[in-house]
Order: sequence, then structure tokens, then C-alpha cells
Amino acid sequence: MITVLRVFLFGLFAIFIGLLFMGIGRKVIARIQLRYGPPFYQAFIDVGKLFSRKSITHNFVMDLGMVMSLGGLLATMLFVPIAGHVAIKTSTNLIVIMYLMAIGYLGMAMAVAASGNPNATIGVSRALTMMLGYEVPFFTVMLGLIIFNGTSSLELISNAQAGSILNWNMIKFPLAFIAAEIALQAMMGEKPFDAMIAPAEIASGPMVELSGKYLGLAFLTHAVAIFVETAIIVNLFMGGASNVFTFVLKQFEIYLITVFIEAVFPRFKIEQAVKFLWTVPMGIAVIQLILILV
Amino acid sequence: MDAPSYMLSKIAEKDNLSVYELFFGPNHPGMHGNFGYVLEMIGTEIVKVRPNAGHLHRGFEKLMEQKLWVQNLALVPRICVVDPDPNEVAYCTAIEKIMGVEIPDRAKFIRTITLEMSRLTSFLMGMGALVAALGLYTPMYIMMADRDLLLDLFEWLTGARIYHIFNIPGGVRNDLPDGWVERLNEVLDILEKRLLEYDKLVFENPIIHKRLKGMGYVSKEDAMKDGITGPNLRASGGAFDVRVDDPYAAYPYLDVKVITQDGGDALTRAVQVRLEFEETIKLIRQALKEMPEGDVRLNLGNLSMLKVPKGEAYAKVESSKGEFGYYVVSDGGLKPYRVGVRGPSLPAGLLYAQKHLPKMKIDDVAAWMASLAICPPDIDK
Amino acid sequence: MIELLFIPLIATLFLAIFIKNKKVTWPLFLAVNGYVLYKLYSIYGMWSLSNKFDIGYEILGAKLTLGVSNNPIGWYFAFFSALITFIISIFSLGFNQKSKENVSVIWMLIIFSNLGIFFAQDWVIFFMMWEVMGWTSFFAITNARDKALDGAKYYLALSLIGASLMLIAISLLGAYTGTFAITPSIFGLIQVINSSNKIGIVILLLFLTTFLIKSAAFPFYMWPQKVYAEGPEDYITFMSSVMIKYGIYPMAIFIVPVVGSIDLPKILNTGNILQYVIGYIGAISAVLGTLLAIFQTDMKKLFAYSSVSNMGYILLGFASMTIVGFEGSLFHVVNHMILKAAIFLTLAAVVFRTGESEMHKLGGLVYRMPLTFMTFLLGIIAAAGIPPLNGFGSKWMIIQALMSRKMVVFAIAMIFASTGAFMYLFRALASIFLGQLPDRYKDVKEVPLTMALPMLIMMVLMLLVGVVPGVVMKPLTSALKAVGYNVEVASLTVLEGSLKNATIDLKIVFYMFVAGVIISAIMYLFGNKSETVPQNDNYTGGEYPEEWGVDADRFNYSYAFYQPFKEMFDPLLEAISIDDFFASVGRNFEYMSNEVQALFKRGEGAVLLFSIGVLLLILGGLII
Amino acid sequence: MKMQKSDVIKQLVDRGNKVYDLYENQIALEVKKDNLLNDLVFLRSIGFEHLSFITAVDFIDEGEFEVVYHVWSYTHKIHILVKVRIDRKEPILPTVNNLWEQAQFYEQEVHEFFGIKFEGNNDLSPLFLENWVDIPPLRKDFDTREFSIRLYDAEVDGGDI
Amino acid sequence: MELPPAMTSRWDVERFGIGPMATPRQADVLLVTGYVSLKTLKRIIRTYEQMPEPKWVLAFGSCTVNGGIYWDSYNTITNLAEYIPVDITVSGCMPRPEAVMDALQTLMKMIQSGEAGAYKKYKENYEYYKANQDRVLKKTVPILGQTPEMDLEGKNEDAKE
Repeated sequence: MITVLRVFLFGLFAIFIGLLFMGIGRKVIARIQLRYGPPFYQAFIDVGKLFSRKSITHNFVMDLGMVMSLGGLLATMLFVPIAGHVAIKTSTNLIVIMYLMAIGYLGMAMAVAASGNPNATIGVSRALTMMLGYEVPFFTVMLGLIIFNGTSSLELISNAQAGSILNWNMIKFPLAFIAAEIALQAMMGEKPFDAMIAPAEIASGPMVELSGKYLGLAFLTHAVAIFVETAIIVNLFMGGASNVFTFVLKQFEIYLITVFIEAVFPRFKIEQAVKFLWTVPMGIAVIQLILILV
Repeated sequence: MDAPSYMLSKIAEKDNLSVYELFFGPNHPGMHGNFGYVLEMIGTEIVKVRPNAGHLHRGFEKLMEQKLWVQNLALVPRICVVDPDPNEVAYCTAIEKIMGVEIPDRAKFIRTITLEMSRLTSFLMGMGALVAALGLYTPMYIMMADRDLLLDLFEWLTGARIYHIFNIPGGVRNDLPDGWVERLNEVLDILEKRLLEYDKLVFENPIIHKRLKGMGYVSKEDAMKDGITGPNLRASGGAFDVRVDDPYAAYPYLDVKVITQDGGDALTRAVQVRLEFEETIKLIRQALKEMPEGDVRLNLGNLSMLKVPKGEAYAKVESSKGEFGYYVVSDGGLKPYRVGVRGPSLPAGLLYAQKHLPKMKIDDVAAWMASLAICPPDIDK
Repeated sequence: MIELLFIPLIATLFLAIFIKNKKVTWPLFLAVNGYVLYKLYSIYGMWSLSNKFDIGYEILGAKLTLGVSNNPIGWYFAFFSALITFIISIFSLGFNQKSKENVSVIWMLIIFSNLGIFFAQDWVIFFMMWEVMGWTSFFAITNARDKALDGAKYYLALSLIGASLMLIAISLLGAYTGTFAITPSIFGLIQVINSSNKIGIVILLLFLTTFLIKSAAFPFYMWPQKVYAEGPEDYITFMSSVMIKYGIYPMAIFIVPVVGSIDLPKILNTGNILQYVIGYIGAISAVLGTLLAIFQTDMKKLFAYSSVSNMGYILLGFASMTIVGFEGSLFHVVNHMILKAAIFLTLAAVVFRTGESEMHKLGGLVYRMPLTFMTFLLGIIAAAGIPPLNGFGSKWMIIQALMSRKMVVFAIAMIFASTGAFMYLFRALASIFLGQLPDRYKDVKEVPLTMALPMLIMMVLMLLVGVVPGVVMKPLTSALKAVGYNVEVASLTVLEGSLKNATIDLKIVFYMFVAGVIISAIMYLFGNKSETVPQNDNYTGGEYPEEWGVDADRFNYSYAFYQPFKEMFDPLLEAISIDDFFASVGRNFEYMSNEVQALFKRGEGAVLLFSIGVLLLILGGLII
Repeated sequence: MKMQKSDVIKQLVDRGNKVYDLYENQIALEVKKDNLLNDLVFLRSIGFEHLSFITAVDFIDEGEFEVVYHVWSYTHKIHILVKVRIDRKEPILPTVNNLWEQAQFYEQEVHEFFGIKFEGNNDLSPLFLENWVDIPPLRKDFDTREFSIRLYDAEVDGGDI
Repeated sequence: MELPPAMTSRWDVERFGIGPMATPRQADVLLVTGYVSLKTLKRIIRTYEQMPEPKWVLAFGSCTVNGGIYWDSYNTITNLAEYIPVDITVSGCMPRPEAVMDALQTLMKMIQSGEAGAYKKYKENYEYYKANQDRVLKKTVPILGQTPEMDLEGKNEDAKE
């Protein structure tokens, strides 16, 4: 019973933090754009509103896909140690996390493709291409850390950096951190790697047919994705944290970097994005990997 | 780039099922104004385009025949909302040509200043649209806010932010208010400073260069033949500027520098706008300095009972998007007999859509539109 | 032991006799299949079972002993392949219900040779069964469809090359090691190689080439797509899920032990050259298969390349030369059998109902074939290696093994391939089942029960193996232990990786996934109700598509799906296209294969009966 | 090589056309329907390569349409209104879309709003209006107020008066 | 045209949580900005019908109330409320950004107090709205009672294609 409660609490916590980040992110961007910006709790209002609206679906796959999408990301979230806590005692295996995350994206892709709108399908095709683009450098970075630590457990990698700030992988492997940051930018679908939702090109792509609670679920998925992705980076590079508050703060720092980059970059075309990801961050990651191996 | 497209269209001919259609507009976030392209696509590549104009057709040319000469002043700025003043000036100039009157010099200078300010607002909007189409919202927001600085000045001067109805047959409605010129100078200073920020954010951004380079190439010969005018023509190397070649308002007294480049692609056009923006600020400064004192309007009697003698005239002005022309035919009555409007966007929006968009990717449509500064209202009228 | 092979063979004979009467053949077929499965199940653990026949004849100085034996790894392959083949054959019976052909004969022969390959005790029987399988395949492909002949010829050409190479290799092996029996020959070959005899390496490479041809690895990756393009869907299901593994089995029992034990000049301190050769072949197969799959428009070709890519994973697992990698590879063999069978069954169902295999001409079938869709969905989730379905565990083990050996290039290749897999898998899903349903498929129905049932079983199997990998891993590990590898017998749900603290309980992964879905479903139910709109009610910028002459077909993005991505790779793909080379080889074999085909066409039944008779004689000799 | 306005006028008069010197940089040229293409080709050949636009005027009292081609020369910096009168009952003109590609759209527009046909132009489909069944709207005998009042229940001057 | 300034740095409606959405599916409020031509009306109706409930319409500018300056145009409707239910209108041509913001906030208050529910009217009076829409969009006979004197075949090619 306690386990069940724990799992639910972890899930809700991730959603809460993710939405909070999204709200603050919007505010920060607004300030960069010399605007006042929405209140930081705007994301909660939006989601509440979306869930209270009637929504439009094309067939059962849309429902199935959206549920699968949020479910997959929540499941991923349950594997990520937050300040040393994990929902259920299990090995926090990085590869499992990476693969589980994919089910979320697959669910989303399936739901939006079920609507039969070409815009949405183009968006999905771009998103999957982008995924291939960023997974390769990101995995290369992870590979370096895994080989260095001799374990693929996120928890152990995080624990190995305990102590002073000089133990952080961020300081020890700055190149890897830079590569991971760039890959993270793409992973979050923020500019310059947001070709998949480009509103001016394909009318917001995957979101084009989502309405009401489907859009709400997509929002929540994005929120959890932000949480999971920043948490992975914090665990990999910033040594986790001793308490939840510090952990969230570190996550927020990571998120803030992506928001800053987001605000001042236009978007790549998809092939340019993939080429970029396979040259610059991949190159950096490979150099780092060689440094670790030698 | 040519070979795959060729192969794709071969496949398309063989098997029409593989073609699908995307509706780019009229209700599309990448579309500025109410306009549509129906794109036939293979993959993400466009193979055929069917322009879908007319959503903004209000029948201006017919409406103008129904209204008094001066009433029409309320209509003309609405033809191109982004850049309203050239419409007013062109319409007034045509009337003045037919009537054979010469407006006072100060009026000419004030007209010039409003025209150039309007050009600035339009350039800001155009650059904003271009960068927004590429997903760069920050400068877009700032550009829009900067545009508001100018709109405030317009409001001070004319009482309206957008539809000024300031230029009237015989001059302008009123003289510049006190303190207005100083404020304008301040605003120009701000804009000049901002331009450096835009340079950093936009024109020196490698991604922008990557996206725009080589897109939508127009050669000088084609541009001249096909009626592409304005910055688009000058970016292809055609040294044509109505302000110099067929001068109106106070341009004969000013040094208008015609900037030409020979890239002809979207990047060149974007840079062209940026260069002309700088030039425009200089021009306003010069006009402010050299503005003579004197009357600002001719006394043409009761304007609402204005009768224009029988005759015809074509007046063209250089708007921010190119040659804007009004062809006015008068039968000597209280209302125009016929007004024909030449908008600058038609060749680009309809003809070049069919020339450029095939072989282009869906990614580029919005940016292409913005780079050619296509303004749907002046196509539809 | 021998009756396990004998009974299917006799059954084939009976089936061939009663070929016109489905009322007789079907029950017979099912009964014999049931018997085979039961028998296989019951001989689990009895590793000493064998039948040997010493004909007292010596070739090239080696004693020719023919025999079958119940070897542990062979059993592992035999049991699961027989199970999957059985399920596919049931589907096939439904698939061919309307045609006059009675496919049960061919399926029986396949089951027979399948068992023969995996239980062969020596290279001679192995070679014979291998050839029976090859010819049966050719027969099965061309029998149903004339159009398939081109692909089949190509396949036959490659098979013949492979067979000749293997014949040479076997002869050399016999000559240099003095034995034709498989297990002794391993030690013999190691000795030959370690005595710095170049011929040992040649033998090894000859064998390796043969097996690579069969398993469609680089550079022989072209044949599956050529065969699958026109071949009968039910049969290519078998080919891509089971038959493609025939190359893997001898690699597992022969190549890996040999390569793992020989002492060649070492590179990078961790392994020998041959290990890296296998690794690079695997890596290239994985990456190239993925890339080529991404660019296909025909769904059968797409999954043909997907198989190539999966064979690459298996080779990578072998190349790691660790026990985790080896286990992972063998586990992946069964996983891939299950998921590929599931996927191809749905493809066959789609072709069965629509007659179309070009993906861009399909679409929206989820409206009409929801069960097929669900099977396909689970299949691609499994194929993408996403927990909690079955593809995950084996891929995870292989990656673990590669990482623990610091084989970074292989690990990156593996990740590239398995991420790229999302692209082609999703593309197939979107193009076939999602999107707009064209008008011409408005009346398509779900498949009949005989075809639906195998799909349902496949779904259950995928989930079962995904959550409880022990059902496969337990027999596998005990088999490996029986062979002599130093492994612990796996527990039901836990997989062991080779890195520190790398243990993963798939049961927990499943629970977590369920928990996530439950939370998300609560969220979903918490929302206001939704309204279903027709498929053509879509955002079109406000336009009315029908007024622009746009119907469902013209409002579906499924052709040239990854066009921008493809354009990046176009120059590369052109440069490495070795299709032309093999095409010319294929042309040279054309004459010969025409002859062969004419033989079949003239007297199919006669040839079939003749070959069965010969086999009966041999096996009869074994029993006596 | 820049020509003076007088030279241009002289050349045009020599070809037997009526020329009006309107303003600085602007002249009007009246041509016959049969001569239209010849004259436009001639104008292009002497440097008038920019077609600003094509429009028409409905002289209903005289029973004629006047179609005006606006051409401009980048070199001579002169704008010419090439005017051609045609019978209102039989409004047919040759197309110029092989001289200027953008003329295609102007001709479509003129066809849509005046009902003037352009021989040789295959695509005169409507560009702006949809489902238009009345007479072409820019003709003088089309009363847009009446139309608006009947169809859209418009009140005169928005009901303000 | 005043909408971009309203959204951007100076006025920033986003601080009230208002933002533009890309497609009708995601939108709550349909802003009809200014005059509505027939072609646009047709698209507005589709867009409106694609929006999920509850949905609101903000008619922007005088032109949507009584035709405004275009009241006598043959191609713009005069009163949007005849075709789709309008919750709130903003007068002016064009209204200032402040007016837009004010309208949006008023609409938010109206929604909270339950006053704004015009979309329900659309369902109840669907026949009425549909009849009005069809009258202007699907007309087959000339409104002014005259038969077009010339054949206008090929006029609706695009629509039929």
C-alpha cells in the first residue's frame, strides 16, 4: 500500500515540478523578450482548463496513445533517482530509462498520427529523425561516464560524485557536459531544435489535432519529460543532491540554461539539426570518450 | 538539389497516390494575413502550388467609385495595413497631378517624413515576420515594441495609430506639433541602437544564414521583367527606386541612396531590408534638418465638395514593399470615375509562388513569404 | 530421438498423398505438430539422447558417422523455432484457405528439416538438412507466386554459393581434423588454427561466410528484401522469423567457441581480430539495415531490412565474447523470432485483406482491423526494444556486454540502430494503420479466426517473454550450463547485466509501467468527455479539402516519409550499393535456376516424393 | 541609353498612334486592338520592360471598355499608359502573358472583374471571388450598394443615418 | 493588425494567460479580426465548427458589427452575428490594443459569470445560422435579378476541380 502511495506521490511530484518549471520558463522568456509575462502558475491554469474542456478525438488510438505517452514517461520518472530516492527499490539503469522514455514518445506519435493530419505526421517524422539525431551523441556521453564508473546505474554514477563540487562530472568532464547540454536542448524539443513543432511551418505539427484533455495530457507529458531529462542530467553531471530541494534547484538551473538558449535562437531545418547534432556535440562527446578511454 | 526533385516528380506522374496536399493557410500560424497556398507535396517537398487568394478582397476599386474624393482617403490606407502612408500619398499625388497643383514644400517634407516613418514600421514588421517564421521570437517581440514607438508618434501627429488619413489632396492635415520632432529624434536614436542588437540576434546568426542562404533566388533580369520591385529588386541588383527615378514629395531635395546588392536570395533580401532601414533613418534625419518653414497645405476649398477635373493620372510611390501605384480616372465629378490599384506583392505572391515553391521544402514556405515581403491585402484589394 | 524426425517425414509423405483433401490433411498436420512439440518438450534435459549410424566409410581420411543428437543449444533453437513455426503454419492454413494449394505438405517438410538442422550431430546431416530447407524454401516461394521468381533466383544463387562454400569447408574440416562430428570438430579446428596453420582460418572464414549468407548479414543483406517483396506473405513470415536464424545456430555452436578460444594476435588487449571482424560485420549490418529500412516504401522490404539489422545485434552480442553478450544474442534469437513473426503475421493479414504492400497506398486500417493493429503495435514496441515487451531484455544484455568490454564503436552502432528502429517501425505503423482510410478500403474486414488466433498467441508470447524472460532464459541458461559454459541459471524475471550493479527486474519495470499508465489513465478519466469526429474532419487551415479535390488518399503523408533524412544519406547509399555485384552473380545463376525451376514445374510431386523417399531411406538406416 | 520623353513620343507617333503627353515622366498612348501586341512588343524592344499592372475602365456611356497596360522603362524612366478601347458587347483582347508572365494574373483579375476575355490565355479562372453568379462587379452597371443591401441586409451607412 | 502589438512586448496579453494557438482544435476563443469576406466567412465557419466546446467568438472591429467602412462592398458581410454566434464585439476600426485586451478580459469575466455562452445558441438555432450561411455562400441565382449577359463559364473551375 505504501509503495502504491509512494509511486503516486512521485508521479504527482514530477508533474507538479514540471508544470512549475514550464510556467517559470514562460515567465523568464517573457522577461528576455521585454514582456511582463504570464504568472508562474499559468501552466497549472492551462492544464486545468484543458481538462475541463470537451475534446475531439478521431479514434481510440488517440486516447490509447496519449495515455500511453504520459504513462510511459511517468514510468520512466519512477526509475530516476531524485536526491537518492527512487519510487520502488530497483536498479536505476540508464539504458532502461532511455528506452522507457521512448515509449512515451511513441505513444504521442501514435496518437497524433491517428488523427490523419499530414501536418501532424510530418511533425512526428521530424521528431523521430531528431530523436536519432540527439540519442547518438547523448548516448556517447553516457557511454563515457558508464565506462568511467564501470556501472550503468544512474544512482551509482550520481553517488560517485558525492563530496565536493570538484567531484562533479560537470567539472571532471566539461566536454561531456557541453555535448549533453546540446543534446538535452534537442531532447526537450527547444529551439534551435524544435523543427517538430514549428508552428510557422507545419502549424505546430504533432499538436495540430490535439484538443482539450489530449492537449492537456500532452502538456503533462512535456512537463514530466522536462522533469526526467533535467533529473538525468543532474544525476549524471551534478552529483545528484542530498535533499529534494537542492535537487530541484539544480534541475531548475539546467532548465534555465535551455530556456536561455531557446530564447535567442531560430530553428534549424530538420536535416540541418541532425547534421549539427552529429558533428558538433557528437565530435565533442567522442573527444571526451577518447580522453576517458585512454 | 535538382536531381531528387526531378525523380520525385517522375514518381508523382507515374503514381498520383503518393502526392498529398497541405493547406498552407488561410488560417495558418505561418501565414501573415489571410492568404492561402494549396501545396501538392511529395514527402516534405512541394511539387505544385495553387495560390488561393481573395480572402481579403473587399472590392476597394468599386467602393472608391461610390465615395467622394476625400472620403476615399479613409479607404486607401486599408489596402496595405502594414504600410498605410504610401497609399495616401499615392492617391493624393494622383489627384494633385490631375488638378495640376503643386503642394507647399513643407507639406512635401512632412509627407516624406511620414512616408519614411511608415517604411520603418513596415520594415520592423517585415523583419519581425521573417524571424518569427524562422522561430526566433525574441527579436520579433522587440521589433513590434519598437514599432509602437513610431506608432505613438503617429498617434501624436495624426490621432490614429494605423490609419492616419494624414495626407490629403493639397498637402497634409496639420503641421508638426511642438516637441514632436525632438521625440522623433529620440526614437530614431533608440532604433539605431536597437539595430546593433538586431544585428547580433538576427543578421549575424549563423542559423539564420544557413536557413536563408540560397532560398528563393531571383535574378535581376527576372525581377525586372516580372514586376518585382522595391527592396526585393534591389537585392537582386536592379537599381530602381521610385523615389529617385520618378520622384515625388520631397525626395528631389534629399539624397536618397539606392542600395543594391547582387545576392538575390532570401538572405540578401533580409540584409537589404536591414540596410535600407539604416538608410531610412538617415533620410528622416536629413528631412528633419532641411525642412523649410511655411504652409502645410494648399487651400483647395471645401474638400468634401472637391471636384477633380476630367483627366487621368498614374502616381507611383516607393512603399516598403515596392512600387505602389494608383491609377485615377476622373470624369470631372464629385467621385472618382475609376481607381486602379497596383500592389507590389502580386508578382511575388502569385507568380513567384509558382516559380519558387515547387522544389522547396515545407520548412521554408513561411520564411520565403516573409523574405519576399508578401502582403496579401494588396494582392486581394 | 530419431522418431522426432521420422514422424514428420512420414507425415509429409501422407500429406503429399492426400494433398487434395484438406479434411484429412489438416487434422493430421495439427496432430503431428502437436506430437512434435510435446516430444520436444518432453526431451528437455535429456541431453544424452542420440542416434548414431556408423556407415563405416571414410572420406578424406575422416570417419563418416551420421547421427542426430539432443544437444542443449540445438534443443533451445529447435523448441522455439518449432513453436513459432507451428503458430505461423496455423496462420498459413487460414491464409491459404481459399487457394487450391495445400500448404500443409510444405510446412511439414519445413518442420522436419528444421528439427534436422538443430539436432544434426555431424556436418553431413547438417548440410543435408540445410539443403533440404534451402530447396524447400525456393519451392515454397516460387510455388505460390510466379512474380517471386526473380527474388527466389537471387536467393537460390546466394544459397548455392553458400552451400558450395560449406561443402568445401566441411571437406577441409574432415581432412584436417579427422572428424565430421560437430563437437569434436570444434576442438580439432582450434588445434589446427593454434598450430599456425592458415588453412584453419580459411575453414573458419568459409563457414562464417556461409552462415552470414543465411543470416543475411552484411554484405549479403540484399536477399531478404528481394525475396520478401513478392514472396507469399505466410511463408516469408517463417523465413524472416525462423529461417534467418539457421545461420545463427551454427555460429553459436561452432564459430563462437572457436573464435573465443583461439589465440590470434591481439588488438586493443581485449580480443582477437576475428572477434572484431564479426563485430564490424554486425555493426555494419545493424546500421545499414536500419538506414535501408528507414527508406523503404514497401512494408515487406522494410521489415526485411529490419531483420538484417536485428541479425546485426546478434552478431554484436557474439562479438563481445562475453557470456552476457552470448546469452543476450541467443535470447534475442527467440525474441526476434516471436516479434518478427507477430509483425509479419499482421503484414500478411493486411495483404490478405487489401492486396497491397506499398505503405503509401494503405492507411487508416485501424478503423477496420483493430486486432491486427494491436498485434502490430505490440510487435513494433517489442521490435523497438521498449520494455515491458520482449525485445528489450536481449538488447539490453547485448549493450551491457558491449559496454563492459568497452567496445564503444559497437555500442554506439547498436544505439544508432535501435534508435533508428523507432523511425522505420513508427513509419510502418503510421502508414499502414494510422492516417486516413482510403475509400477503396472502406469495406475491409478483420481477419478470420484461424489468422486472428495466431496473432493473439503472439501478443501473449511477446508480453509473457517481456515480463517473465525466465521462460526463455531458464532453458537457455541451463542449456549453456549443460554445454559447459560458466553461467548461473537465470531466475524468472531478473536479468543480469555484466556491469556493476546492473541487475534488472523486468517484473518491476512492468509494474512501474502499469503504475504510470494507471496514473495517466486517471488523469485521462479526470478530463471532460470527448467526441469522436470523422477522419476527414481535420485542421486544413480552414479550407474544405473536398472542394479542392482532396480525398483520403491525397491527405495522407506516408510517401517519402523521412525525405530530409534520406537526402543526407543519398550519396552514402549510392556509394556502398553492392546490389549490382550480386545482381550480376544472380544473372549468371539464372540459367541454372531456370533449369531447376523447370524441373519443379514439370513434376513437382514426383521430385518431392523422390526427395522424401531418399531421406526416409537415410533415416531408416539410422534407426536400424 | 536613355531616351528623352520627346524622342519616345516621336517614335510612337511615327508608328501611327495617338500619344498624349500627360505629366513629367508620364505619357498616354492609345492603340488599336489589332495593333496592341505589336505595339507592346515594340515598347518592350525599346526598353519598356516593366509591366506595372493591367487594369480596365468601364466607359458605359460610350459602350466601351478601356484596358490600360502600365509600362515603365528602367532606362528612360518614363511611364506609359497603353490604352486600348474595346467594344463592351464583345470584350475580347489578345493575351500578353507570353510577354510578361505576371500578366497572367492581371488578366485573370480583369476577366473576373470586368468579364473581358483574353484570347490565348487558357486559365481565366477566378482569382478572388468564389461562387460569383452576378455580373462582373467592377462594371459600372453593377450596383454594389444594392447588392449588399439585398444579400447582406446591409443598412445604409451602417445604420448610422 | 493591432493584434501583433497586443501580443508583443508592449502590451503582452500573455500576462493574462492569453496566447495565440496554432489551430482551431486548441483554441478557446475565435477572434474575427475585421471585415469578413465571403471566402473568409466560409473558412471561419469551418474553423468555428472545428473548435471544441466551450468556445467563444470575439468579433473585432466595426466591420463585423455592421460592415463598417465596407458596408456597401459586394464581397463583405455586414453582420457576423447572423452567421455565427458572437459573444463580444469590439468597436472601432481598428480597435486599439487596449480595447482588445479589455475585450478579452471582459470575455473572461463573462465566462466566469456564465454570461458568455453563445456557442449554445449555435446548437439550438443551427437551422437559422445554416440558412443564413447558405444564403450568402451557396447562392445560385444573381442577386440583382439580371442574368449575366455574357457566358461566365469556367468561373468556378477551382471550386469544382
